[in-house]
Amino acid sequence: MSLLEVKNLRIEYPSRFGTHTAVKNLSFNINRGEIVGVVGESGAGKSTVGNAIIDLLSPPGIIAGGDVFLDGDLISGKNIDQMRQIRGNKIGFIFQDPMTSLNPLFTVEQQLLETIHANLKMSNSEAVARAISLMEQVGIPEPELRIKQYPHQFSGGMRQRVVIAIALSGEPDLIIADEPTTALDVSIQDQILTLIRNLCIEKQVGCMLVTHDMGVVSNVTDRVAVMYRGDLVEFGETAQVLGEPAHEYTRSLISAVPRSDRKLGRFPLVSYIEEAHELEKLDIKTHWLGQSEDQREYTGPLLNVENVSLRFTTKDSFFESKREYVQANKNISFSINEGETFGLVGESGSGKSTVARVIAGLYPPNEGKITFEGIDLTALKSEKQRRPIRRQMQMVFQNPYTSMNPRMKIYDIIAEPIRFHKLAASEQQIQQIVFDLLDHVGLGKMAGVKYPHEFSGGQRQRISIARALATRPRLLICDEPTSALDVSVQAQILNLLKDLQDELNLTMLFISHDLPVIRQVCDRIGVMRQGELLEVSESEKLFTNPQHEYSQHLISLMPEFKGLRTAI
Amino acid sequence: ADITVAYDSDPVTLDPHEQLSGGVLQMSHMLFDPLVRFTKDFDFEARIAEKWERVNETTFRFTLRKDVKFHSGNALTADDVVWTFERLKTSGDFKGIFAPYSELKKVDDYTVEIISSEPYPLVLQTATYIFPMDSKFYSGEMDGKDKSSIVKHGNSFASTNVSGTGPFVVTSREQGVKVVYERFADYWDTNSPGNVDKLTLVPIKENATRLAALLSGGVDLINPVAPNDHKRVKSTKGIELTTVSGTRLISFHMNQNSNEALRDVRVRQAIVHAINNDGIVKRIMKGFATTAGQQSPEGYVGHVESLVPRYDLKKAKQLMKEAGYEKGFNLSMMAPNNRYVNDAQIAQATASMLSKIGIKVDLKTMPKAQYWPEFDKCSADMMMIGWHSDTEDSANFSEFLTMTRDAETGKGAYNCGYYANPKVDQLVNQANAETDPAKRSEMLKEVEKILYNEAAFVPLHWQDLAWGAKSNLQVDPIVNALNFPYFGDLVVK
Amino acid sequence: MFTFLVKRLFQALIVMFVISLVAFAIQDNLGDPLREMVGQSVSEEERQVLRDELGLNDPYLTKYTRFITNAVQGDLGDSYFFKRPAAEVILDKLQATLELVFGAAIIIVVVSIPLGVYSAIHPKNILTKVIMAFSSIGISVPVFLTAIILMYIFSIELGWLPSYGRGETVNILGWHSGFFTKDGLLHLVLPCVSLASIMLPLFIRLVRSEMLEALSSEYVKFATAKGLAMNKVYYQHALKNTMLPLLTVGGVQIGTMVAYTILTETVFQWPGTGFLFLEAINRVDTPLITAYVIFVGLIFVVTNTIVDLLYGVINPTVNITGKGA
Amino acid sequence: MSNTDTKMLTRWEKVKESDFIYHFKRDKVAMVSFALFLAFFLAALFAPLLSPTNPYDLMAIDIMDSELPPSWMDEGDSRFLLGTDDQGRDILSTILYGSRLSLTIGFLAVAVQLILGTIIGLSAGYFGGRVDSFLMRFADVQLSFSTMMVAIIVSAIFKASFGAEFFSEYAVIMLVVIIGVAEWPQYARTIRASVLAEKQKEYVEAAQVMGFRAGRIMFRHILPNCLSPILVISTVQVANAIMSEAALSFLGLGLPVDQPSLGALISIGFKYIFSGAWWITIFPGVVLVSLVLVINLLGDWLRDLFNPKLYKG
Ligand SMILES: Nc1ncnc2c1ncn2[C@@H]1O[C@H](COP(=O)(O)OP(=O)(O)OP(=O)(O)O)[C@@H](O)[C@H]1O
Ligand SMILES: Nc1ncnc2c1ncn2[C@@H]1O[C@H](COP(=O)(O)OP(=O)(O)OP(=O)(O)O)[C@@H](O)[C@H]1O
Ligand SMILES: [Mg+2]
Ligand SMILES: [Mg+2]
Repeated sequence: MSLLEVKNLRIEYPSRFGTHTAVKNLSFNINRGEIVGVVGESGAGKSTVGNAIIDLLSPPGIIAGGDVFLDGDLISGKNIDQMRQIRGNKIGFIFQDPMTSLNPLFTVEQQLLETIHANLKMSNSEAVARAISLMEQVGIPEPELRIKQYPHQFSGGMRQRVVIAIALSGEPDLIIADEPTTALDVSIQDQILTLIRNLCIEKQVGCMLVTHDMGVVSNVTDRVAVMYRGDLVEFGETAQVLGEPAHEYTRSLISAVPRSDRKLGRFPLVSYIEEAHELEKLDIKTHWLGQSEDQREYTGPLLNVENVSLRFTTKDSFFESKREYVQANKNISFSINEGETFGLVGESGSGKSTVARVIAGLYPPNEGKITFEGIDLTALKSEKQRRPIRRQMQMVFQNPYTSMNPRMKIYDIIAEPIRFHKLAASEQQIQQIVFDLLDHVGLGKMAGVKYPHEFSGGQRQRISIARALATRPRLLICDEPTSALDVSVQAQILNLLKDLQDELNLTMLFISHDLPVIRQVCDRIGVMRQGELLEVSESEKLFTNPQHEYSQHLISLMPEFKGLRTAI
Repeated sequence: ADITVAYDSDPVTLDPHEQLSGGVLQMSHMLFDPLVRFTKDFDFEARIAEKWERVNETTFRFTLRKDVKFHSGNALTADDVVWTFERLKTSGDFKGIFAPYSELKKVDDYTVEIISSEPYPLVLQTATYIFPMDSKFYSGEMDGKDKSSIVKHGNSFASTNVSGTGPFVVTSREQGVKVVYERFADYWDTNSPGNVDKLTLVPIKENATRLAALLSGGVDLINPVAPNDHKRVKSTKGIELTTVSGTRLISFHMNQNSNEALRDVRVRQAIVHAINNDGIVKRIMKGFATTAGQQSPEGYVGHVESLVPRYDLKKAKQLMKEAGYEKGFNLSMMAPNNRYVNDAQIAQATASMLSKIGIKVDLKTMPKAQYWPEFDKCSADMMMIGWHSDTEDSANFSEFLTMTRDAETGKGAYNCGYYANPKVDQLVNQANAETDPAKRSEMLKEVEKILYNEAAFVPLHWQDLAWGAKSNLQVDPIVNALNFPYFGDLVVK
Repeated sequence: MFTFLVKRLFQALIVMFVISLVAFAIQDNLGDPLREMVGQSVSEEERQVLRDELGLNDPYLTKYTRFITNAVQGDLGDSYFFKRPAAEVILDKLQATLELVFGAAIIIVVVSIPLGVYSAIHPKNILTKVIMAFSSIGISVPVFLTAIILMYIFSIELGWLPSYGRGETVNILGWHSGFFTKDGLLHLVLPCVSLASIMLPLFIRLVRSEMLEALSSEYVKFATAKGLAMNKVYYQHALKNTMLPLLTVGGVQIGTMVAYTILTETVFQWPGTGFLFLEAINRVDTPLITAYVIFVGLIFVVTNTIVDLLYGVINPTVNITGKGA
Repeated sequence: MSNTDTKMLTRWEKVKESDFIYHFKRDKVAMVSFALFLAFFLAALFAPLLSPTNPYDLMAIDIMDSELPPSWMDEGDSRFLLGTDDQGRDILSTILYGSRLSLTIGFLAVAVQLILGTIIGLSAGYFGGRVDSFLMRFADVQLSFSTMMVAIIVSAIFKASFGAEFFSEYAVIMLVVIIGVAEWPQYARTIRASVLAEKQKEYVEAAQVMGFRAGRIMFRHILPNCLSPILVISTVQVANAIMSEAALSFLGLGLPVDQPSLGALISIGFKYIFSGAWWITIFPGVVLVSLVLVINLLGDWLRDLFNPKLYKG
């Protein structure tokens, strides 16, 4: 008997514009000790399936049909109390969005302990010990110290790891992990996947692992399910599915996996498209996006970061000596030339997002100087002086969801900067631009009438990119812009960015953990660890000949995708 | 017996000379005894003074009781009375009452003579304000301050310490919360039927709360009882309503200075005729007031039986027409809304009645704190004023309300009608020097008639007084129109 | 935090200075204090003399300078009516009010939170509709009516509870408390309930609406997925997030209750500050009013400081000292 | 623009604009509440046409008609359907006329509070630092002066500058200003608290990165997310404002006594509670309660509507 058995599951999201069937007649199973990978198009319904299993579909989602069995026990349709027995204890769940999963008002310790107490019988001191050991297992340094902190004091990757620790803390039989490692660097990712793997082997735990990383799929999963538009198009042994994909979609998906071994000009696109209406090829040259009015006179590097340091106060006190700090950036210096893509990689929590935020002007640095086109940003006195530069410099946040106003519709979210900066002549033109942008990130016009929470993780990320492009920036700061995207959509987006770069000399700061992607898009790369910039080098040079010890370590851990090579 | 009494306010001080107000007088009658006091029908009853007689036009002799003890244990003698009189003459509030007198003379230890500079008829009336104080107790210094001084603002010895001759002593006092009175063991009046050992006075401001306290048994006696609640009190078993016709006159002044139309006697008469004060008494006062056609209530020397209210709308309209105001005119009116019983409602009703003869009234009502400054300025064309004669005498009304305003003599100080009639002034002045009651009465009646005919002001009614009490309290014998019940004589069954 | 408090203390002084300035300026519009001190037959001259004595005829600046010099030495003037230092009178009455407010606050907290949470969790339930309907009625029924109805039922008809005053109090270190005697407690019931009744609907609604927001958040979903007991999810995870606006509104309301429980205190003849204030206005007891207003300023500064502090404690992402990240 | 595009636009616009109507049409409670509200509103607006008598016309009232019970009761008079008040005014007419005043004052005063409170609260929360300290201490000063004191101040200022006539003529406006000015701190503090929490969220940072002006970020981004406590307080405040008006009028700082508003009518009625003339307070009371109930229901509905995460079916 399999641990989890899903039969003919059908899930619908009714709305005033009609019912959206997110999952159609889906059946699959997971055995004990097995990791089942779930891959597929962004928005295919992967997260929805996971949520449905523990009966936590976000409203208005409903299970319109089908059954879910856990250990042979029918669990769909159980009441709240019965479900509570299952949640945490039988099924550990990792939501796709780790940033919002943690309650901002409780310390990490409180959130861990309550889970342990709710699911396991143990004394408080045992629970504390367990919590700390879990933190350690998911690779959080100084767990005794960190555990007392609040979620907002953690980096994106660290929060994700906390969520994983919490999900594992109840010793569940089944782990449902929805893209659990998107914000993690390869070494931590490796550590976590190994942890899960070991649990599966030692404790006969089953695991459903949703991911877009084909490398991960090929390395850790036993079986893989491929989803496309709410359907399971293929389900079987990993080697089998990846090696000899039966379905057209799978094949084209695999072909889109970015290569880690050498740099290509553009990303291969997915050739499998069910409905024809998708993308008419956008001609950037003639499109609004390609017509920037920005005139360039300055000849030095577009962006210059000099000796930037920043520390966060984690404990404030009247006395200088009692204050505690986290040094997030130490003496960081680099510059980016116009038209260049600069990559930042490095350990989770090493300060990458902080650098991005400092450049975007969200955090004033403690020390150092940032110049944009020769203008010293740190010396600007008022928001007014800064405003013209704001438009030229955009940022895609690491967490697309929280960076969107929950009360605004997508259309308004994207249209607002265009309107505000008066970048279009008429409301009609704005509308056209918004629709084009939505189209080009693969969402379609009707996405405009929805609110952010109605989208899947990857869809949100794409909205975020569309919004950033809407100001026609010259410098685009991307903090893990494609972490939640399946390879096909990722390719599409990255190609769009590349086109813009070719046409407009768009400059990018690109933060990612996905080394193959980094290799494909970046001209130069900086490697960070513990707040320091360890080395900066030409991208090919870094991959072929890393200088710093840590860089070498990182490169060596890059998960190889062992799919079928012939498809390319 | 132990009883709790709820009033709408508590005495502001324990010094009987600090303020001339109902609350202080109520307190005075419990802690002190006057030389004489009013009976229910405005007669006089012996208290500290055993006997009295008029010696001549200007001299009046009082013989004091010999067995009277102060709370301090000191015995009362003529010296105390003289001391008290001297102190009264220095009291801002009381000196007006004693202005006619030049001296209070000790004849012997138990006899005093009060001497007026002119012949003065109202000696006994004023004697009700002489509450002998314990001169020994109040003499000397405390904390460097004279114990006898009268201080209006700030603390004084007399405002917190008492030694009187009254039936009660104060055992505890928390201002605004409660005062506890206990029976004075050595009270001289051993004939008094009163059997209250301990009386707790609590102020309860809100009418409804006071009533609720009585209904729920929390208190034994309340005053005042709002007219709206009379029915409820009467119909409740075990609770009795006691009413007494009062002597506080509620009236409107018609300002001849600010509104030209009001100078015309026909207009004034029209207004008086237009106002259905019977209706007001019946509907708004629920019958707990006596409709007035003049200043003096029944029992007062100036009261004229025939001067009855004269509501007559037809006549009023006729008069307006005669005066050339057929189309009416505009008039401003002001009234307090927390001073007299149902004051704002009365003003409203009046305004509506006036509109029926074409007078458009712009009415403004306000709390008394704001009203008095307006009244001092006589800001509106018609202003409401209630008056209670301190001497229970007709002349007092005229002195303050209808005599010609005169800053020097202080006459007509509250005359916001600016009504002026030399005849009235003369008659009142004469009456105040006339010691023959019959002649005096004639003069004052004459005054009332003139005022009536000239429609000098708009008389509305005299407010009644009402007490609600548990039936085991025999309230009726101790209450009077003056609103200071003689609690010393209260019998609780 | 120390710096924060020092800063607040300094601000409080400024606040009270401004208040005293304004309070002093409006005094003349409150009416004539003399009227309440003298009988009706006292002449205008006499009154003028008294006015001079009291310094009422001095120009504004003279009066104000005199006041502020004394105030700096801790003397806010004597109440005309109580003939005692105004500050002392206020502190005296404050005890009664604080007990009343404390009682009401307990009722509010104990009732509004469970009801608000319940109605947020079961938005479609009949009971929820009843609660919401009741709270709407509660909002629009004036205290006065509530108080009288309560009084009517519980003291007149049933005779269970006393209808006015504070009852017996015991002196604990100078604090006259009604919380330690049966009589005192009985006297507290009706005033507390009716005072609570004005605020309750607001709080129930606030808890409910904030709770609804919190319940739709991801962390509540995750907390559920962790297998926590639902009560824990509601009463800890969601509720803590609803506390923020609640705390703020609560702070202002408590301040207002301490300052202006006029109606409740009047109806129940509760010897507290609200009643005191109303009486002071009626009697035009200007020194008392000025002292009172300054004092109320202090109450608001203090409660708001506490609220801001607590706010910082509950919400770690907010930095109360106002320093940047 | 091509033809298809313009067609798109209209459809798009329709879809976008009708959200409000769409949800409204599907919510019976909202519709009934709105209908009732509209009824109140129209009744108040057309009071002179609807009411049997003009209660503000002193000519038309007679003290001898006072305190008559509703017409169906024993002593009732057929002229006065719901009875009369202490002055002999027809209760029904007075309710209609009084609602007019009360509604105007209630809504406008709350609007003033809301606007002041929102601007001040948003600025304090968003800018923080000195601006925050200044505005919040200003709020403390304001709180120290009860509505009554504010009324005294405002009326003194206006009397001094425009004369007493002006005051009584523009009493309604004065009341709106007074009640509005007196109670904004409640909003300001609540909004500030919400802003402090919202400000930390990434969407605000995102808006900053977009280069939006502070005003835009405050009003368009942060404010909608602070809406739920604002709506709750507002619905409560309308009732409060209506009763405050009555209290102020009693102090002589509001409407003239002979033009009772709904609140004043209820307050008058209190005096008659023990005497049995319940209709003076109960009928206007019922009107006020149902009005507030309706406002609350609409407020709840709006709050839910503005929260896109709540599924509205
Ligand atoms: N609350 C919601 N309301 C309406 N539609 C929703 C809601 N949540 C998800 N959807 C829709 O359901 C579909 C499936 O979403 P789901 O989150 O399961 O995708 P996914 O496969 O996890 O995608 P991703 O890889 O991008 O996370 C998407 O098209 C999404 O727009
Ligand atoms: N607001 C904050 N308060 C305190 N510490 C913070 C705060 N924000 C970030 N940090 C700390 O600063 C360090 C760097 O964080 P940052 O978000 O820049 O990491 P990162 O490189 O982006 O990591 P990841 O890849 O996991 O997103 C981390 O140790 C984090 O805990
Ligand atoms: Mg997903
Ligand atoms: Mg990061």
